[in-house]
Amino acid sequence: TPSPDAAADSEARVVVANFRAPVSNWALESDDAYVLSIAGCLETLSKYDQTEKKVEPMLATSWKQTSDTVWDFELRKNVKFQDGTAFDAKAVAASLNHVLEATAPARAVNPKTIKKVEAVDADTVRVTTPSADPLLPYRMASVNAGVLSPAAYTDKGIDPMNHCTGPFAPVSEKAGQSLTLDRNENYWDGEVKLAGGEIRYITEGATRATQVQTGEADISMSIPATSLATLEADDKISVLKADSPRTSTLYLNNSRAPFENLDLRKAATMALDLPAMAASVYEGAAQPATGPFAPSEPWANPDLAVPQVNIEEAKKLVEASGYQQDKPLEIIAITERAEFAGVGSIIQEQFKQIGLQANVVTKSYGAAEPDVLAGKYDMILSQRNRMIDIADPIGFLQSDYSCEGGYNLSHYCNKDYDLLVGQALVEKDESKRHDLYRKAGDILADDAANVWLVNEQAIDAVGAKVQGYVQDPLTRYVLTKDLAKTS
Amino acid sequence: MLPLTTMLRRVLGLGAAVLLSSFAVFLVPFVSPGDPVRSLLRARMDIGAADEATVQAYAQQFGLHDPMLVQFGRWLGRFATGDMGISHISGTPVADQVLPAIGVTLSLAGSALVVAIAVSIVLGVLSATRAGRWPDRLITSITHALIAIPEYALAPLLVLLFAVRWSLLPSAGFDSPASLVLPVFILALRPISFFTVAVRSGVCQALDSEHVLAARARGLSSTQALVRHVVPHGLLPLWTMVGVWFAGLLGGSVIVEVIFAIPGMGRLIFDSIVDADIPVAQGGVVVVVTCAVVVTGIVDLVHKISDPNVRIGVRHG
Amino acid sequence: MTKELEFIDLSVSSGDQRLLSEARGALRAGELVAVVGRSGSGKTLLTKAIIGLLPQQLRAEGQILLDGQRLDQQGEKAMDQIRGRRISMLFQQPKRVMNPRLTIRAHLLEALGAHGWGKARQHEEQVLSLLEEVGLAPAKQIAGKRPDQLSGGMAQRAMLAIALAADPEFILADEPTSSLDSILKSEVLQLLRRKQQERGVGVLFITHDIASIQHIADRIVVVSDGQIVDQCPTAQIFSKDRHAKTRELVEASLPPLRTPRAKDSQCLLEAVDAGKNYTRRAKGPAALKPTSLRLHGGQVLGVVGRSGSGKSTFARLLAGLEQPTTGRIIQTHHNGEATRVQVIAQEPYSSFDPRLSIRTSMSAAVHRLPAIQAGERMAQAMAQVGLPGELLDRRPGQCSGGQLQRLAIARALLTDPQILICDESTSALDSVAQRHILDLLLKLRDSMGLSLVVISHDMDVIRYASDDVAVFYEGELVEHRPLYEFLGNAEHQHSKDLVAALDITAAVPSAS
Amino acid sequence: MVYDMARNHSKEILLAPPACILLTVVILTIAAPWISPYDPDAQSLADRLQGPNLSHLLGTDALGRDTLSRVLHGGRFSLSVALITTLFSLLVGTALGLLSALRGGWLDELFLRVNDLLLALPEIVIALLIIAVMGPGFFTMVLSVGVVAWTPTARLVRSMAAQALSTHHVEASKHVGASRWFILRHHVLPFVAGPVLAQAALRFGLLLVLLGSLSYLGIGVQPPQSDWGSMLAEAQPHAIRSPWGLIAPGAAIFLISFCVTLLGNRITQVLGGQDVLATEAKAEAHD
Ligand SMILES: Nc1ncnc2c1ncn2[C@@H]1O[C@H](COP(=O)(O)OP(=O)(O)OP(=O)(O)O)[C@@H](O)[C@H]1O
Ligand SMILES: Nc1ncnc2c1ncn2[C@@H]1O[C@H](COP(=O)(O)OP(=O)(O)OP(=O)(O)O)[C@@H](O)[C@H]1O
Ligand SMILES: [Mg+2]
Ligand SMILES: [Mg+2]
Repeated sequence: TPSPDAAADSEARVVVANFRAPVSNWALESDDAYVLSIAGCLETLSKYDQTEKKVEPMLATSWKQTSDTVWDFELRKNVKFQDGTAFDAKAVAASLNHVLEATAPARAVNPKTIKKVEAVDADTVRVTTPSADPLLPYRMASVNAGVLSPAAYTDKGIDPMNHCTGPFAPVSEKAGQSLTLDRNENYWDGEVKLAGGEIRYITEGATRATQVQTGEADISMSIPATSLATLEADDKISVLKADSPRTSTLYLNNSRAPFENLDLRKAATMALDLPAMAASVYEGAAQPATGPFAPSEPWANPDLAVPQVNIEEAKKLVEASGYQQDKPLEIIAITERAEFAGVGSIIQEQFKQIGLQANVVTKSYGAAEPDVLAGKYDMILSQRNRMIDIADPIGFLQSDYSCEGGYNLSHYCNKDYDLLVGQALVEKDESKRHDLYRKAGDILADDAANVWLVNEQAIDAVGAKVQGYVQDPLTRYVLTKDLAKTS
Repeated sequence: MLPLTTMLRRVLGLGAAVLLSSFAVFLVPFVSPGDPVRSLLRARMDIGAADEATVQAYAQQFGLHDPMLVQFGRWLGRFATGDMGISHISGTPVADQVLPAIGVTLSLAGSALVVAIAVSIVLGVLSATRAGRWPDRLITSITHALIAIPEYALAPLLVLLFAVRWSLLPSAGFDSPASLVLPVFILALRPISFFTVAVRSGVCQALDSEHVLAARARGLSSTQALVRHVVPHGLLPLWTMVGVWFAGLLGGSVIVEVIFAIPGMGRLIFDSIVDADIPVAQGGVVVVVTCAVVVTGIVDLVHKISDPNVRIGVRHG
Repeated sequence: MTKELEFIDLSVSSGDQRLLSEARGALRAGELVAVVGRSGSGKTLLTKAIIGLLPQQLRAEGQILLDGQRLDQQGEKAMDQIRGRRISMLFQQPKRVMNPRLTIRAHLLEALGAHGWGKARQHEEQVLSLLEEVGLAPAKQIAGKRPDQLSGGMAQRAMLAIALAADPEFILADEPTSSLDSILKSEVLQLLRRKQQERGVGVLFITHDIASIQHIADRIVVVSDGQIVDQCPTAQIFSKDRHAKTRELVEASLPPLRTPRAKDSQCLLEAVDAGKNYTRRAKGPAALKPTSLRLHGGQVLGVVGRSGSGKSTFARLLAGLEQPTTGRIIQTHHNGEATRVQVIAQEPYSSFDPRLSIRTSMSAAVHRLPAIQAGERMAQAMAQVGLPGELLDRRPGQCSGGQLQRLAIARALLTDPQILICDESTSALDSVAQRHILDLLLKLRDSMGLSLVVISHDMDVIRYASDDVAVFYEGELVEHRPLYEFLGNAEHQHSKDLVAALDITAAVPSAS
Repeated sequence: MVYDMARNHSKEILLAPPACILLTVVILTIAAPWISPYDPDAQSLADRLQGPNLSHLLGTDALGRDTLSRVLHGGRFSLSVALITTLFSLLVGTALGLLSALRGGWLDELFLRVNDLLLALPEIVIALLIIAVMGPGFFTMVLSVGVVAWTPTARLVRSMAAQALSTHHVEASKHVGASRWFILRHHVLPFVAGPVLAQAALRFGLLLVLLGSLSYLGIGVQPPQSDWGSMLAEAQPHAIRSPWGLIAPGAAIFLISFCVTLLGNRITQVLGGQDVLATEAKAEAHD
């Protein structure tokens, strides 16, 4: 939100209403790392630049792959931890090893992806992977690979206060409520414009929307679609939207009747009016999906279009499939996402038109998971972040759609697809890799593995006084050195 | 003083209450569908399924796949030494989460009750001294209306007006006194109506009592009689109610805590049960139950000590 | 000039119902005027109207003059200055009219108008001297007690001290002695008389019992049904040609002595060393020490003693409502049948469920019988107590106290009892109703051969009804002998005191 | 007695405005399938979030469903759950309260301790526990609230019955040989019935609000079923644009709860008792 006419106030502090509260005592392998990253405290060796779509240096100035499985990272020299201790290879290795040793390690940084981390000399960190992994720099950009000063690791767990390298140093926390930060006067990347900030943990979406409206918060993250219209009508607030790597999906159980039948899956795709759904339940804060990827992703196939509603054709396909319905199908709508109840009832209505009877049942995700993983369901409405681990869909493509995938909810299996993913796994060249992803995506779309409903958007609302806010759809960076506020 | 046996019974009752309620909470993950360990992991990391090895390792760390009674016995053993255990999500001592939350709830419930007491004394005395006339009828209607208000409809409405429209009060949070105004008001509504009626009937009764007549006869003005004799008596029924309500509010109103983003007890217990972080839920319930039983016990005690009728035991004939 | 409190054409009404009509009278300082009348005749309303504290729903008309000054036209503020300071009140139930949470000192300070912060010190001497004046010693200790820590007599004395505190010119005393036992009653009466004469106070003394005030009142005013029907100097009250209502009251208060009836030789009930200890600990004070006594057919046993002396406990043991902790009660008579014992309680109003018709309440005794038979039994019982059958369809609130007490007796008769225990069954009634009930009981004794146990703290009742007298003192049966022997030569000191108290109030009037 | 008093005053009670409003709403919700203008689940995504207008008297919700029809149908669920829960707690509470007062001893002690426990345990915990076992739904809601809801009734019955039993007139009835049943029927029940009925009315109102809060929190009734509480939850995010979705079910809960309370109060007044809330107050003061 550039508004260059007013001068930034160097004493200003910014309040951010965040959707996440730290729950794991700041363990870096958990999502608490996101809070520290948003707060401008935690930094990583590399950084994924969302606009440039590539990995850039951060705490490491460069890296090189010395063999298939060995990477050396050259550390930046002028960095100090906020507590004044030296930022060196030993500290980095210790920090990363802590995450690797965790009982429940992070998805991007864990013993399966990284074998060991060691200090070669004061400024060089060596990372060894179990097998060839062209994506390692992406992994090191994950917030879970953040670096804290050795003093942060106490017997009582992690103490982030003044132990980061970022532009802001956490100074105090109100349990369950907020984290307060002050400017890091000695920040390695130059002057920090704000005097400090506060990250408020507000898990209720409507409350976050209200807080930015009342001016209690300067930035509210993850505004729910339902509040969008109100905030957009408020001229004191700018609403930022960006494609997020999340697609609301109607998962179809490919492993049992009726959706083991391709015709029926295709009929399901044709029956649903995705634009209407995006406009109503999602209040226009989502784009109708064209396939498994959002169009803005570099590996998305630009030729794919939003499936057209075609009731006649769908009916024919249902007939052709020979499916005789003896009892209504079941659509599980998970309670964690309130909008799915509405989505479910829309789907129910539209399925009716092509002669498929379905009932919506609401369940918590936890209650539904065992049956879904065991393949004992018809349809489930859920949603999944493709790039939460690293800014690359490989993990997602592997776990969610390969025959042996650990999170293959749709129980989809196609040998051609698996072959493509296998190739992508070891492909060092980025553009070739993206081509492979695109082809894999096309197979999924041709097979109508699921009905991809809408690509959700990340929506942040920002007060008028805030300057220099760059929205990160992956919700990693909010308080940055360039963020400023007018008085 | 209460006889020793009564105290003893209370203490035993408290013990049983703590045992039963913590066991009830403990049962939740065993009877609900889904794997509690996965639920714990999901609370730490947003999306996706954890692989089996991680689940096993995590369960191992906290002994979550041990037989149910073994787990409960272990919890009891630690609890007996005053240790409420370790949160399965954060790995930190449960006390570190429960104590701040009970602090928040105590101040929230406490303020709500103080407000309710103050308001209801004024309203109750006003309506009792004008029994049957319009102020009384107005107050009575108000008290009946107050309990019928669904707070989950009123709270968003008030936020809309006071925070969004008029910018008078914060919309959420728990830091400044101003942020307490709306939640305390909402929480106080129902107690206000119950307390007001209790004060009114108490004061009415006191007004009719012979000792107030006698006080007037020895020259006290009606105001003096009201202040010295009527009100102290009329408030007797109030105090027991306050105890009971205080106990009830300690569990916190989840609704108010959710709407106003207050990190109180009700929410902590609710969330930790949903996330299957049972030691936290158990710790919370134990603290709430203990506080509640102790508070009602103290109120009873004070009641028995302060009310001569109860103390000597009213005897007839 | 002597001060005067005068009321002229004083009426009190509730809606359009006149509860007190056009009362007229005067009270001079230094004079003790007794207002007598039956229950509900309007005595209390008269005092409340004078002091201006009628309940809100009642309306007073007429003039009230204090030294010629119209009290009925004073504002509340001015009346606050008059109440307690110039006119004060005494009540029947001292413990009920004191604030149970305040000490006697606090009450006195209030009456002295000194209940502000820090005033307690300055008035301490006044408080103590007042308490000493009414014979409460050690004053210092008593001042610090709360009402429930005092005995009935002490509380009544404290009440008097409170009434006297601001040195009033007039005291309105509403039955201050009727809840006291005979000895206390005479003590308090004499104390009141003494104070009244010493201080020259005018006292309006309300009572239903002429006997108790015949020696101290200067004048007597008779009220009946809201009207003053008679007034005269005390000496003339006994004259035969006074108003019929006056005669009724006089006769009820001063009954003649009866000749005792010979009892049967048959022993119905025997207490053998029966004692009762309510507390679990054996060492605690026993409510009733081991007592032995026999009750014969047709006998009237009068049981007397101060409050807490164990009378009710003894009655409950006899009736089998309580098990003795020591000894036993033999409830069988000679042919082996169990003796049927019934108890009539003190409070007529509380012994019937206010929500139920009398018929339903009564049917408790016969509900196991077929309906027709039950109806017959009830009609028979009603006839025995001399009440019309239509009373059965009323609710307790629609009956007088005397009627209710008869109904309670009728209900007891339904069980065909051999012994009737009347635990203070007449003490809540006015003297006329009291007399009627006692006469009824004695009649039943004669006609049905009932044995009676009459428990009372009122020696007049005992003297009127009993053949034998049993005296309880501190949980112990200290005297048990025929009435005449008891009146003539009682042995125990307490018995002597009782007889002495009787002499003060009940010297048979000379004028008859 | 209560019965004939109630008969004598039934006109007075039934013609009072709260009773009329209540009756109207109840009849409307019962008749919902026949009188509601639309199918409550019929969506019309083109007509979402409308304000009140001629074709949709109370407007439409976020999926274009008719709010009036949904309020009427939702009322069937809300009212019937509240009613069943109230009846359940009335029966159980009265039975246990009477038993506790009549039997006394250890039973009474147990009763008091259970009461203490239920009073102290946050009701949401109990609800969660039961929902965890049974999964959300109609009977879960009844049960999860009913488990605690009987206690105020039981406490009231217990204290009133104990009070009735300790009166002199009951003692007098016992002396002349009244049976237990006679005492229960004539002295205890009539005394208890009025306040308990009035309290039941009040409890109905309170339970309606409480059950709504479960749905509001998402642990009560689950879509596609809906009640007033879940309608409120659905409407809240749209409150600024379309407050009618919030006002309609909120007002319905308030109106019913308020009327029922007033009605309860009316009953006690007719029976010559105190304010309903005062009996509730008394019930709170246990022991
Ligand atoms: N507040 C009131 N409202 C209506 N009637 C009343 C009220 N107080 C007293 N009465 C009626 O007035 C009459 C006189 O009552 P009052 O109390 O003066 O009688 P009393 O002579 O003092 O009787 P007792 O000897 O029983 O005290 C009674 O019939 C009584 O029912
Ligand atoms: N149910 C009981 N529990 C414990 N103590 C009791 C009980 N009933 C009576 N007492 C005690 O036993 C003693 C004798 O009481 P009782 O009622 O027999 O006296 P009373 O002579 O009838 O007195 P009153 O004239 O006041 O009726 C008193 O000290 C009393 O406090
Ligand atoms: Mg009187
Ligand atoms: Mg007695």
